[in-house]
Amino acid sequence: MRKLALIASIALPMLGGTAMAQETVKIGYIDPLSGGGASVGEGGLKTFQFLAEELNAKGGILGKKVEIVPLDNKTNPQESLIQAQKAIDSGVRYLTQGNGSSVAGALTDFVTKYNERNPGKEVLYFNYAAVDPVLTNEKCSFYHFRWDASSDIKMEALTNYMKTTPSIKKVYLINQDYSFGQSVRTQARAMLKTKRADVEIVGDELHPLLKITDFAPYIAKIKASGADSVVTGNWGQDIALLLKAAADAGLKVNWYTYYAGGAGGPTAIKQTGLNHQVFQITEGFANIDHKTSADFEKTFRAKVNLSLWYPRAVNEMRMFAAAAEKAKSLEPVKVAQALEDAKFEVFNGGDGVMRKDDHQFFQPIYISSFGERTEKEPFDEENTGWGWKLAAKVDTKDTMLPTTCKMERP
Amino acid sequence: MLELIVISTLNGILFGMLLFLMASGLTVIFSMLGVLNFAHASFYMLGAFFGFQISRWFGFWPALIIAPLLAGGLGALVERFGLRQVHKNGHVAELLFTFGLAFAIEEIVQIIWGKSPVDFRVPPLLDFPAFTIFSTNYPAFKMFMLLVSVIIFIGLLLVLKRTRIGLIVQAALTHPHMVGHLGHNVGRIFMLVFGVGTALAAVAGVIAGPALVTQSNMAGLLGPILFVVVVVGGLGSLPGAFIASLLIGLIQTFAVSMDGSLAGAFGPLSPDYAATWLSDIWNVTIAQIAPIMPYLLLVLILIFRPMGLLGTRDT
Amino acid sequence: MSDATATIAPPRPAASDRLKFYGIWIATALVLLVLPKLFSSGGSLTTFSLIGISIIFSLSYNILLGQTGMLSFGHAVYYGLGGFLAIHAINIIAKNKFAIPLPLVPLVGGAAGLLFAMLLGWVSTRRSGTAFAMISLGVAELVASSALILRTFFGGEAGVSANRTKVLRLFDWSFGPQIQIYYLVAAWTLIAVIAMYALTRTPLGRMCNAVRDNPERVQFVGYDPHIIRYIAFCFSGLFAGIAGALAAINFEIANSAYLGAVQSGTVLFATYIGGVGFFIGPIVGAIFVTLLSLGLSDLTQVWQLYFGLIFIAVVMFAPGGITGLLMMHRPLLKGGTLSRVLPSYLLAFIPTLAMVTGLMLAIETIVHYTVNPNEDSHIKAFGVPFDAANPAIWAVAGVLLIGGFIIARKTWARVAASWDDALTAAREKGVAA
Amino acid sequence: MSTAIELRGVEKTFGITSVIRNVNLSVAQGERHALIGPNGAGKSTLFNLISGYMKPSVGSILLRDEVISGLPPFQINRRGLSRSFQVTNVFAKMTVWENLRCAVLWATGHRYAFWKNVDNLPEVRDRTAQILQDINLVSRRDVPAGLLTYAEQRALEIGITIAGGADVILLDEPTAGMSHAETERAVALIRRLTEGRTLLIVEHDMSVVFGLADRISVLVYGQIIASGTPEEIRGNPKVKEAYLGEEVA
Repeated sequence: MRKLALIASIALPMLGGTAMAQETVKIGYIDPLSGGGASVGEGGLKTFQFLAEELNAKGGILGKKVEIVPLDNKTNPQESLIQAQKAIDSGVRYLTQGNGSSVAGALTDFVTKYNERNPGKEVLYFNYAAVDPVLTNEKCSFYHFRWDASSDIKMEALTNYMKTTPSIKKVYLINQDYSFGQSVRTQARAMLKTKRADVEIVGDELHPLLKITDFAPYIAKIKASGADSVVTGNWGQDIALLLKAAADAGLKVNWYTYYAGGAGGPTAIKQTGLNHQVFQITEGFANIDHKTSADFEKTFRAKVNLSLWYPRAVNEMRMFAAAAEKAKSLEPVKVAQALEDAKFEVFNGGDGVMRKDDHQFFQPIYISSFGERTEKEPFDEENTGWGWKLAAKVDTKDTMLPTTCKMERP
Repeated sequence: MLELIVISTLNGILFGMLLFLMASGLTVIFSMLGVLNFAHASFYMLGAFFGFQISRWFGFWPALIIAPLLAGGLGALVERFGLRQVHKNGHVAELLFTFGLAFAIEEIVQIIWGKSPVDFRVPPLLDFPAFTIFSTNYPAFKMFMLLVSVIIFIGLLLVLKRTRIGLIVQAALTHPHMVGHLGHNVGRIFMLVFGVGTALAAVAGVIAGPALVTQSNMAGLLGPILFVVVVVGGLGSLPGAFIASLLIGLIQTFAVSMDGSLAGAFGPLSPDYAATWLSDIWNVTIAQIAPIMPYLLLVLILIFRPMGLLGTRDT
Repeated sequence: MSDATATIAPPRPAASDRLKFYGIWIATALVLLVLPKLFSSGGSLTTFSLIGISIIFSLSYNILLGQTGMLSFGHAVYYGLGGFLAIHAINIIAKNKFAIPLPLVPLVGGAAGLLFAMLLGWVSTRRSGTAFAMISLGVAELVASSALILRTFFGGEAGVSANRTKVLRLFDWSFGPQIQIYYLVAAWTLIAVIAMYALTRTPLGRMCNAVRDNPERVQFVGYDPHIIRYIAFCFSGLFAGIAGALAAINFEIANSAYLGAVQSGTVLFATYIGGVGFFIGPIVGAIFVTLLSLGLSDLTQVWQLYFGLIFIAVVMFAPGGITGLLMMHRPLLKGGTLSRVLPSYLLAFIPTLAMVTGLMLAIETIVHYTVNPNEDSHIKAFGVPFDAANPAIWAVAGVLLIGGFIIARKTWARVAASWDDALTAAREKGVAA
Repeated sequence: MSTAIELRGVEKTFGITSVIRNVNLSVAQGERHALIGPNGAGKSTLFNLISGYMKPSVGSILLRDEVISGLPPFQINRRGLSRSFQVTNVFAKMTVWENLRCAVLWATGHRYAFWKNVDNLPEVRDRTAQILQDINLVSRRDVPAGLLTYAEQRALEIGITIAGGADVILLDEPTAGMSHAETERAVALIRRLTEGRTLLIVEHDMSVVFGLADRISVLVYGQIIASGTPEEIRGNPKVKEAYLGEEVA
């Protein structure tokens, strides 16, 4: 035990310094930077660092430099909380995170409780990618803001698109067996029922998360069902392997996905040769005909050597700066109040609004397909030569969903 | 329905044979050295990544030969300079050594090839549908996988029955205590067996890499199932491993194709229980629990046949 | 007690020994009490709390590995189930306003760990050795996968959260601030450590050691090794459950990561690196590994690789773990010959350090080229900046690594020789005395 | 005199090899009975069958008229039969004291107790101290068993065997590998410790056998070819032919 004190005295200084007078705005970036999810986390980190540099080039926020503090959460909720505590100790008042709804849930909880217990030292949590609807419904918090469209919003947009696409007749749902996959599946069922009652749902599959190495049996089932479209929320290897198995078996359907554009996804699609059969639902992509975002994409790719995965991160950082300027303060509570109902011209063009009721950002949603490019699609993905092509745009007003959030405000 | 059965059977046998390719090496190593190589699945992964890298440089066919040789050579080195050093500290230390090794290999693979899947493709020569049953294509590469597995299976049998080393290995399988009496070249035999065993796993990796996914978590995904195979088959029993491999391959693929649930069988649960854990059990389909089937099988086997299907000895 | 016994049996501890024994516990308690006064930041309190939890968990694991010789790859199952039950307990207590204060909640976790260990342990402890290890792995996979299926209880991916301040308050302690959680964890750690130490001094504890050393012979002195393993397993589950409950209280959330392979692997690492041969070993290991896993990821991107290499090095060269290495010096210290090995240590330290530095430099340089090939080559690892593109750095890494190894090998031989010398001398002195 | 151990038509086969063939043997209460025979005759297998380490393929084994064949070793031990091993089989990492104490715990009724301090059990201390003195290892009390000399380990082996207070003792070649002087000490030890108990001993050293045993059985190729007093065995032509040869004559 005496040893403990000794070790602690050596080790603790590196675990957290003291909060000093702030010359910079520190944003704690909590995402996996090692282990299985690191490639995604690193990509996000580079995006935020690029955006911070962009802000600093214009003089920072309220004259203060923006600094991104990378914190490795190893995709583990407990670790995220430790890292959040560590960040707060070192003077961070703004946290941003995106990978994993379980992490997001834990962080919202933590931030809310921390702020309750430490009035005057509030911390805000900017969520750029966790799409679990509960975060802006049952579990909504005044200190949590989400820039990505929740999975329900995406489904609302997708079904609005399906409403106008009569060729879709038989739909097969295949999703990962966890909260997100479940919500995709139930929403798809509910929304299709009201919007396109004639569409037949010929299959509804849940498979274990990230455990399947061969999707051939599932493909056999899809084939047997006679589906013409498949809706899936799969991400990571689950989407890559699913598409691969489909191509192997010669399955000819259209794929409506949430995350086919994620890291490794384009490579996998190109490999399968599913030309313009795979669709994704996003708040933006590289080949939108919009001058400023296309220019941004070009510089970003030249600098970071990645395509911009998170247009919403651009929205997040720019709106944060705007809100701080508007509030003339970097006090989190004031920034939060300034963010509420803030209107914003989003990165890819179009109107966006941070709804006060639930702190969910609403923006135009795009449906695009992946395949061979024409001159209208200048950008490819992951050096495959293929790129995303616009299939449909769903306007902001058509994505508005009601919320059950009853927000407690300070 | 028939379509599903045929396809599932084919897929199940294929997966089973792949498992057996690895389980056979694992079993032989266990019988000879008395250590269960926790890093066995990591050599499967190394095989896939070596295969990927070599097929980039020289094409798939050279990779099919060179990658297992490389991985097997690495395996032999691990035995010579790692395991043998640890041996004096007992079996637990040996098992822990291979556990640490599995951890380190995964990290190294992540450092070299990254964490996302690499683009390891089926060679163009085999990139066509072998046949079409009920309008479902069956890829030629999968038939090739099956073929390779069967050839190696037969080759293994021949080596075991016809060669001196094979006879020693067989003796070790039935009488593990006799291994100690092999004489002065025991070290070289251990190295050889470990090398060949890991090379077999690497072969599985090279042929599974393009068909499934080549990613740094592939070892972690397959490893536990592999251990279920050897425990269910009976530790140290080669025929047991064979039966267990096929059994688990078939169970997993067939379970996926079944939609049955308790709710389907006995009607929906009364709404009173809708929000309790009972409803989770009630509504879960067989397909959903397919991946945990091997572990359920493990528990059942342990209750009714603690030594495994064909196992005869305790450890 | 007969007179003969008094002369033959090991002497009962003298009053001064007993005083010393209790003194250590009291001193520990005092240190725990004072610690937050010295380090009061939220981060260090969290760190201490995590260390405490990790100590209980590692010690519970050592009941299996170190004391009964059972290698488990799935100990997190009982930790996790303890955590989940504790979270549910907090929610139920808060909802129904039961008169149960938060400090008692770990008992719920312990009961859960015990119950599931009783349930799952009966089958798995039928086999020992390698088979037991594989079974523990299978059971762990089964439980972890089921956690995602039984959504109502486990809360799916998101897990279940609770608010620890909503239960009955004692002495106006809300248990909101981390400092109060620290004291809660510290108290439970002390209780659990004492209980687990006491367990090693019981007939059961002694028979666990016997089963570890020679399960065959145990059968011929009247004991059923299965029962011994089973009871040990149950105790292990009980304490793991307590640790899990404390973790749940600390984080106010329980999710499937609690039950997972990473958690099981970490406790194995901590226990083994600390040393399974001594009671104190897992405590040292828990402190070491917790600090390492919190600190290392700030210093280098590939901390997990270092983690794995450290573990392999311990398995290969120091099977007794850190404690084993330290305890090796006890006979020398007693014999007064410790000074004989120190010069050779110093001699070996320099080339070994050079070798390790070279290895780290090489790893970091390679990592730079494989992971971030397009970035600036001026990188920083372990707080030291250097230019990964500089051939001089490569040369230095190579020279340090290879040169260090060649020289270090010779010095290690010297260490071994002087060690044997010193030990022999110490033994002779012992005989003379 | 009642019988302590009785074997009725016991056979043991491994696959197609039969190692023990129709063995009938009875050892009376309080008798010192030696089992002799050439290497590979099946003596150790017979011990393994009696002590429950293996199950007989055919036949039954009785301990004081109770069938024990098929019971696990610890059940048989609890019924008062204890055995030693030919290859030393102790708890290598534990001290001599702890080794003996482990062997005493069940018999003193402490079983799986986890609520008692093992150092505070007077009867355990008394009994362990007694055995420690009996096997002359008092000076080696705190040495880990793995570090003892061979003869000391053999003595400890016997100590563990008798510590539980079983009244039927099976000793498997207790003097194997010992020097002449060590053997003499060991025999004296065995004689003293098995006073009033039933002893079944496998031994190669004929001076030990004839000096110690009340009765002798000869096992050849898994069969008992003769049973009787030392004199009877000495004079048995079958034994002479099959085993003892000129050595005794």
